[in-house]
Amino acid sequence: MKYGILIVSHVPEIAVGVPRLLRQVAKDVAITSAGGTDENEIGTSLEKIQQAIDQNAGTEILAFYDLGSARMNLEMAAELATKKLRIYDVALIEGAYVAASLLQAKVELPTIEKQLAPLKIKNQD
Amino acid sequence: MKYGILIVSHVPEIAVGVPRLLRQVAKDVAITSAGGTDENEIGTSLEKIQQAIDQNAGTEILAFYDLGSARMNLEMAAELATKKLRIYDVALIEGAYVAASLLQAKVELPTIEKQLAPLKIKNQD
Amino acid sequence: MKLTLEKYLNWINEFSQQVIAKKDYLSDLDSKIGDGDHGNNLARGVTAVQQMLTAKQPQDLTAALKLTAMALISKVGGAAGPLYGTAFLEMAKTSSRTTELAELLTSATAGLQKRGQAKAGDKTMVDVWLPVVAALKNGGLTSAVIKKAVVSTKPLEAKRGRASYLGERSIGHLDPGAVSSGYLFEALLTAEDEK
Amino acid sequence: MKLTLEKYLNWINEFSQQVIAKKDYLSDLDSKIGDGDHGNNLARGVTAVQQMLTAKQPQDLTAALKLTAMALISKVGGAAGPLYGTAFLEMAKTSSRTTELAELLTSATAGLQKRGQAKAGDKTMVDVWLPVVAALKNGGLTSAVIKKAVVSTKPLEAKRGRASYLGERSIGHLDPGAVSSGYLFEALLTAEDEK
Ligand SMILES: Nc1ncnc2c1ncn2[C@@H]1O[C@H](COP(=O)(O)OP(=O)(O)O)[C@@H](O)[C@H]1O
Ligand SMILES: Nc1ncnc2c1ncn2[C@@H]1O[C@H](COP(=O)(O)OP(=O)(O)O)[C@@H](O)[C@H]1O
Ligand SMILES: [Mg+2]
Ligand SMILES: [Mg+2]
Ligand SMILES: [Mg+2]
Ligand SMILES: [Mg+2]
Repeated sequence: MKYGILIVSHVPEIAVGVPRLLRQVAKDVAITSAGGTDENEIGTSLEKIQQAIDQNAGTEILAFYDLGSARMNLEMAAELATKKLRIYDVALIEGAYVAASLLQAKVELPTIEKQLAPLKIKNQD
Repeated sequence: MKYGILIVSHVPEIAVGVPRLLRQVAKDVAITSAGGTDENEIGTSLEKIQQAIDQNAGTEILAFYDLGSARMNLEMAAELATKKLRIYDVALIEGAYVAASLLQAKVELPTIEKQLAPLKIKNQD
Repeated sequence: MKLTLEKYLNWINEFSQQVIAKKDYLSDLDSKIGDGDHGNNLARGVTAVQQMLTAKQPQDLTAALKLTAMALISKVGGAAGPLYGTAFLEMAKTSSRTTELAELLTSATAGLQKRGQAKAGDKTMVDVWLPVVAALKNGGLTSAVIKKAVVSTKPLEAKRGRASYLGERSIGHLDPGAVSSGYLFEALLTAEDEK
Repeated sequence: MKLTLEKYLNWINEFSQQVIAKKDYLSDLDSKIGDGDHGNNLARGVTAVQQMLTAKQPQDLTAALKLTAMALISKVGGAAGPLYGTAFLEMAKTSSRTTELAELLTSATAGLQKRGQAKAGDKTMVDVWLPVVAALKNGGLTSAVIKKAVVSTKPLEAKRGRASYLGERSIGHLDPGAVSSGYLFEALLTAEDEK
């Protein structure tokens, strides 16, 4: 499979819940997630992110995150990973939902990115 | 307490996780949530929403939701409730996070709404 | 046509049977452009409606419509819950003023549109309710009118509901809520015929 | 000044002690304009750094810097992890070319800014790193320079990190990452004095 989806959240429960929402509309899309610190506290863990990348059946990863520090860990993971990561500064749940629905419908990436554009709400300026 | 925050999601885990994220920055703000159907499947439940409104210590509720059908159930709940509900068509996690941080900092509602405005990504046109 | 309690109960029974018979088909339609639960949602809803009506034995049309609305609102779990629920609730309200079917369904459609903000052509159940109401007002609701309305959703691009996330990819599929609304109005015709 | 392995170990030990001593204060600062974990995050980080350095006994500066970076990146859990981690990683990279402290910290600051996209005046740790590097280049890093940089974050409105969500309400509070960075550079001065 070419594209997979990665969800990175500060909270373990969000990292479990968002994939549940997505799988309902995208049963054939590879979706993995990383949530919370190594101790399952609020935060993110580079190691968990790396595992979620490795476990994802996609060879190119569309990544979605909640808060800025998750983005920084995602970037570190991207620099260390062999797979290509694309990080989207869009609303986490809503953006990932759109991407998953469209991947399931076999829509091409440029079109997906066009539909994600209005959902960009982070990392401005 | 005047304002409380209500999170409505299609997924029970998201409804547990988002308040965890918010409470970390807003320990004095009333936050309740409703997630999933009565059977804890993906969907929303008017009854769960009504309970979350009743249990919220706020007398006026700022409500955040994930997908459109959650908004419709929120509206029904608003019509049936005695408390005033304000429904925000913003990114769920990010919008609720901003509102919670600002309520904790005792910022006035008009200012909060101004900061929420750029996060509006739903129910357009 | 005036709606009576008896006619209404026949109508809603017929609709319930249809929904249960077509449950998998409706969910299949929904899996193409949504989350694949519309049939299951509605089947849960109409089952609750039947239980409610049997348990409460409503003595007038208004009570029966209101019970239907409440059962749908609390049991469907998807967008169809507040949508159909609001439609029946508006019919209940209007039924204390008039029992003229065209008027009841006019209120219902207005409620639907207020709840979901969908306009004609947005590829939703509204695309069935609007032409049905128009036909009723002209005294000419037929199976052909209903079928045409349902099929009209196929080439449309969804602007409301989950299917709208698919943008152009929603084109070429029937809207599941339009199909179930088609069953509702076919059930009305069947119930009338039986009388 | 050239950085040596020995000087570096003294420096990082001194910093670790300071962070652990000021853990609660740092978290209190963070609870005003963030999520209240900066002290706990960094304390976890420097504890891991100490364990790593003791376990691995690095034989050169580059290895020591790299181990520090890795421990911070994997154990901090908040924004400070990738930020301090990237800073030390950039120092490690540059240290194979030069051990001139001003150059190492120039690379570190560039890494910080690349990672976090913060500019001068955004009320972040960058507001301490930039003037410290400038002072070092002029051979004049003093405690006064550091304190002034840390205090300069107080009147600023945060533009990056969690504090930025507070908008104007972030004004009037010290930035916790700036304060911890202040400890880092005070520790450098202390380590130099001891030598
Ligand atoms: N905003 C809306 N306005 C009108 N009808 C809508 C709207 N959103 C969804 N629908 C209708 O609801 C149907 C889907 O119902 P269902 O599958 O039960 O809900 P969900 O999408 O929450 O799973 C759609 O096919 C459409 O006809
Ligand atoms: N984008 C950024 N660029 C530079 N520094 C940042 C950025 N985001 C946060 N910081 C720094 O990190 C500090 C907060 O660290 P910490 O509390 O560990 O992270 P978190 O906010 O994830 O809980 C802030 O005080 C600020 O100095
Ligand atoms: Mg559905
Ligand atoms: Mg559904
Ligand atoms: Mg913090
Ligand atoms: Mg944190």
